Amino acid sequence: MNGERALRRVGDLAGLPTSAQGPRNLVWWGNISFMAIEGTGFALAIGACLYLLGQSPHWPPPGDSLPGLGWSGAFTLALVLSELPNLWLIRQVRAKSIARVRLGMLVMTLIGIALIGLRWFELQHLNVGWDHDAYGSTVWMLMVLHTSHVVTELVETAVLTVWLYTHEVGDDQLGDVEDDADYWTFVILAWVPIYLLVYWVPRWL
Amino acid sequence: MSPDERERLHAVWADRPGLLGFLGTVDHKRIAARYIVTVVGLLFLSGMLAIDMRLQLSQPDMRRMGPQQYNEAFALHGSTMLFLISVPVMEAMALWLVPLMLGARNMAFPRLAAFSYWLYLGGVLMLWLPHALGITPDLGWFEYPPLSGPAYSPGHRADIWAQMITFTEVAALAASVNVVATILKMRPPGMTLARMPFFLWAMLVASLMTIFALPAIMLATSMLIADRLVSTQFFAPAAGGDVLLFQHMFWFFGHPEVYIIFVPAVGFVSSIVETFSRRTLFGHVPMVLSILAIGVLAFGLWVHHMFAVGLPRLGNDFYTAASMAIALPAGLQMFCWIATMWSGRPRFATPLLWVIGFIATFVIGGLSGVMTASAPLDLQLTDTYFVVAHLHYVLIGGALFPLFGAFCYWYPKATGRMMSERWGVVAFILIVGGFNLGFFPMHVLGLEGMPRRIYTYGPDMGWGTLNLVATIGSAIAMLGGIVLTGNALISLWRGKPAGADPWGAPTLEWAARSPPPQHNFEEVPVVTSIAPLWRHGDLPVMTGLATDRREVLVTSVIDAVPQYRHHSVGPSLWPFVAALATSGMFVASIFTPWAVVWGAIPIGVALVLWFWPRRPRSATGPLARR
Amino acid sequence: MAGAAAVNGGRSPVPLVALLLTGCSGIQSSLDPAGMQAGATFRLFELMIVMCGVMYGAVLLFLGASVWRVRRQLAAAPAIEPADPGLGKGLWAWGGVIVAGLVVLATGSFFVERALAAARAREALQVRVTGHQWWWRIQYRTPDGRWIETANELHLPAGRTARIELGAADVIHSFWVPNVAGKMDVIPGHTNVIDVSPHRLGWFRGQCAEFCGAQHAHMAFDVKVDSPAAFDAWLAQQGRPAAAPADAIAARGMAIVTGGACGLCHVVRGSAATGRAGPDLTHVGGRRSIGAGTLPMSRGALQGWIAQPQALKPGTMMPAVPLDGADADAVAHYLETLR
Amino acid sequence: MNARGAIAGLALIPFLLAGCSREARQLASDQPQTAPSGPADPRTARYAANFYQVSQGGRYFTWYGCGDCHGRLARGAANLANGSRHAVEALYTAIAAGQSGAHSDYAARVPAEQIWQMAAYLHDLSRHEPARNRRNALDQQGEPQGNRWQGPLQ
Repeated sequence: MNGERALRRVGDLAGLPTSAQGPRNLVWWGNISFMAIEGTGFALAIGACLYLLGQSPHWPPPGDSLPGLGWSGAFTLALVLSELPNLWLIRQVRAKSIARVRLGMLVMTLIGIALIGLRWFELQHLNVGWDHDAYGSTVWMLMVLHTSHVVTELVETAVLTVWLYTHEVGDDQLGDVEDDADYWTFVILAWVPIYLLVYWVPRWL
Repeated sequence: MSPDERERLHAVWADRPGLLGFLGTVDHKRIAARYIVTVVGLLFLSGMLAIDMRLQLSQPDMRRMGPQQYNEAFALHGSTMLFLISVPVMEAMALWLVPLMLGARNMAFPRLAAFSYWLYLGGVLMLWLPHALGITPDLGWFEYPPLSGPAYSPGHRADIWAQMITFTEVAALAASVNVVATILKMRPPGMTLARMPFFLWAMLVASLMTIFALPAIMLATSMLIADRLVSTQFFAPAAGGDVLLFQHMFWFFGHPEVYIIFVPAVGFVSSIVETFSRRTLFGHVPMVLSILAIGVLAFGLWVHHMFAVGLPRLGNDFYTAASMAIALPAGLQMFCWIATMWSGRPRFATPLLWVIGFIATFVIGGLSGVMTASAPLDLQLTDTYFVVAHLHYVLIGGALFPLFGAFCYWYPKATGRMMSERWGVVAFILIVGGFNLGFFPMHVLGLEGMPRRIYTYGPDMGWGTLNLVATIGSAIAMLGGIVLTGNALISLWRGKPAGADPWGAPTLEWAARSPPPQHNFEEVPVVTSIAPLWRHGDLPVMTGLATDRREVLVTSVIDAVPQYRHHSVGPSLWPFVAALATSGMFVASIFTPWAVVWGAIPIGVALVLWFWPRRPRSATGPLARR
Repeated sequence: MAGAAAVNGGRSPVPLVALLLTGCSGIQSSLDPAGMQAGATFRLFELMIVMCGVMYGAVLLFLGASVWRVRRQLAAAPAIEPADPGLGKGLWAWGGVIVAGLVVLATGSFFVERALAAARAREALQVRVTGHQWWWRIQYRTPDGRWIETANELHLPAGRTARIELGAADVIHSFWVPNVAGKMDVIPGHTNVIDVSPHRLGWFRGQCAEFCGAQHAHMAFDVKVDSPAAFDAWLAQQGRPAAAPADAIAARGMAIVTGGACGLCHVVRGSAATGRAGPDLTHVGGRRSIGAGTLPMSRGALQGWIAQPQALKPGTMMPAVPLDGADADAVAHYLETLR
Repeated sequence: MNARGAIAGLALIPFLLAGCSREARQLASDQPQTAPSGPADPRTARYAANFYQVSQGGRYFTWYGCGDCHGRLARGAANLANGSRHAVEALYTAIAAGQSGAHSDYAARVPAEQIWQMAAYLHDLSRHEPARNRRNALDQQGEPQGNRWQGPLQ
């Protein structure tokens, strides 16, 4: 009984499926909401950087050297290219091809590890300390913000990969893989403006 | 549903008994109730701080408190009211009401709801435990650098404040994501967006605003902590930083926050007006448009908190006009509510009294808001008692009065008992009367030059009489608050049994039992009207949700067409553990930056275990168990 | 400003009533303007209070009417989305009234903003004010380009605009003399400028309006609006070094001030006391109050302040200086004679 | 609140208690008027490890122009930052009397409380990271610095 009211049965839901993919899935909306939160965080950090940049006559201030282009270029290239296997992975998820999904996740994990390696060297070549001046602080803020997303994404991918290889895979897990892949795309997209802001805007100014 | 099935359904949704059940519950009603109890306790503490401060100010040159105690009192009062009460209590109301109003069995992400509460509790302890130990933040509810920076705020007081915010904002963001997903994807069949009750619109808008506003404060306080902990230079002008950056980011959050608190209150008022006027809300569409307009406009106004910092005058004119513009949607809402009463048959029970008190009080706050929105006039008003009066009219008159109304309105649903109407009226008169007596004189005090946040003033300033009146008024309002709480507590066992629908209300939550069972509804209600319970005497339902496992119905975003039956996760200790691990990291990060690195590991482990899917071992692939 | 004044005419009685009700002293009140800027904002305030009062009355009237309205027999069943043609029109009309009111207020606000900006163009007296935790350093530029320093007491010539540059030594403060003009924040790393054009002679009071730490409450200053001649005389007098001690007690006081603790933080121009950390004491005896508005000036107050500053203004940077009774009296006497 | 809150709270208490005395900020308490009586002077604890007192000491250090000789980073005549950690009472004596007589009159000129605070500041100095000292100095750049300082608006 629902309270004191008489019920009138007008339909039955038993025939509905018990899972769904993409935007039909409830979890997809949670994932997209967290992207909105973090995207806002990125946008505000970029806004803060632009604000400080606009306040100071020189960016970087005289005496600071520009961040190195080598390792960052390699990182950026690798990151952007990683979208190709990522798109392939999403297609395999839609096709529900378990073996290829497992393989795709393994590849993405390895790519993630490689990217962390590149990022490590990239951070060595920022050529400014975070405590040196506001320019240094801003650069490091943007880098730390993005690196933390790469690390989080890598851990999630790695854990999911291990799980996929050791367990029976159901539709819910395919949904998880898709959310994970979507998130990877988000991490790539977030890097583009940060890369320009950290490495190229100071050179163009 | 057969008795057998019913029993199975109960068993599936029941919590485990004992401590583990307590810690692991994912029942949205239980979680929301914890929020409410915590908030009521904090309201009491925060009110006592207010009374303490009012006594100190009641006459010139009082020596009850020294500057340090007073500064701690207003910092603690403001931070608690804004971060630990106003925003969380609105989330709590959403957590409790949204699934019930949707005819759903639980929130979209039940464990996330539990995590929200535990982390919020961490934030409460983060502020109040150090206070008990004598380490209280003492710089107000917004702590501008450089006063809050490493050089002028030695020690950990400012860190505690900043991390308390991180705690509560993470909790609030998690709750908002939950509410958004639930409202968008778990509406019952037939509840298209056009038929969605206004309250749900309000909660949807408030949650979306939360998602876009709160990252700003988290970023601002994180930068502040970085300045204090690892010597970054964001707010050090001598190293190219800028102290105003903090103010911009704080108010980019701070202004929408006011509406994040107010918009749910608009939802409460609309629900109450509708039920007690015995007609659906007049102007449903304009009302929805008006809160959407508020939601958008609120993000464009933050600079009106900063008129006195010396920004370019052109910007001042723009922000003046934009800030005043928000009076239009708010004014239209007023019209719609009064028009609903005008054209209905109002029954003046306590919830509706609160609405009337709300309108009469909040409009004053709105109009004083128009005054402070004017850049040149604001130069006289900002940082004075005029603003203190304004913000209390807006937050207490505009959000707490509707909340008290909502409390009286949904109390019978939550407890199964009615509150005493007589004592309800007494509390109403004491609170509304005392509040207006206490806070209206502050407008005049501000105009007479009394700045805010001063712990004392000289006898020659001539502010004594009005301050004494303000103190008396606040004490009366506090007394009313105690009557209200006492009424609620006593009614728990002395109140008349309420039945499912004591007010004859139109929305779905009144179709559930009072108090609702853990799974809320046995069958899925079907909605054919904006006022489903007024449309039919009986309730159209759909059967077929599982009774042997936790299942909720997921529908399409616009038209609420059933899409699939979603497995809803059960009780788990991991949200609690994850919140504990997160709290540990936040607390430790005050002392060393390495906490962020090492503290992430237990959090990661807790999250992995939280989300670990339980399925059989693999029979295929290279690692298969053969 | 002209627009706002034209809409509203002269003074409305509303705020005056409030003023009378409370018996406020009015030396620190935005309701009793004594300067061009404060006057312009006050007229805007009057316009606002009248229009907002009317709006509030309208809301209360509508609310009261809907509560007490005699209702015809309505159907017992609740109404779902009834047709409300009359109310629909009312909603539009209400919206129109709000928009019209906001347009008037925004326009008035714009004109006042412009009037405040117009003062910028004029020739002005140059003043620098520095906010310290918890006092004000004040410096005047003389016509011959020197800077003359004083503290916690701002003198302004009537009928002339003073351009005040605001700097912060430590944290954010806010410069506010409500009778003369609105406030302007004093922000480290920024130099804000506020123009004030007082036109009524008399004593007023200013106070820090942005929370700045423990003693935010006692960070006030006196403001004296003088006739231009009196101001020039005052400024010339402020530029002179301190008077030599007139008697033996004052000489003893001077020796303690210059050779003891005082001179490390305070400057008495023309003596060996050259500290820069605290307020300039060269003409302290001529000021109206001490401790940034904490106490009215008197020999007893000076003695108390020197002996027990932390009891009078807990947290102040002024330390307690241990002096015996006779020495304390001598110092107070000496400072009192520094006019 | 509830049982969980209490348990979590209890677990935190010893952790936080250690920090309590360092956080104390007693405005208007009786200020010391005399020099330390020796290593066992009970007032030492009130100053040496207290965040507020150390910070005040740093400000007076700047205000009195100590940086003219010692540098704000204390790398001047006497390289205070890199030295070993001196006892508070030794530092008090050094400030009050001066090693080389440069500030031999400070005992008479600077009130005792401020010497206590500066001694506490110097006591802590070698423990501060240089980056942190620099950050504080940048925040306080506008403050009075010695006799020739004219104000932050130059």
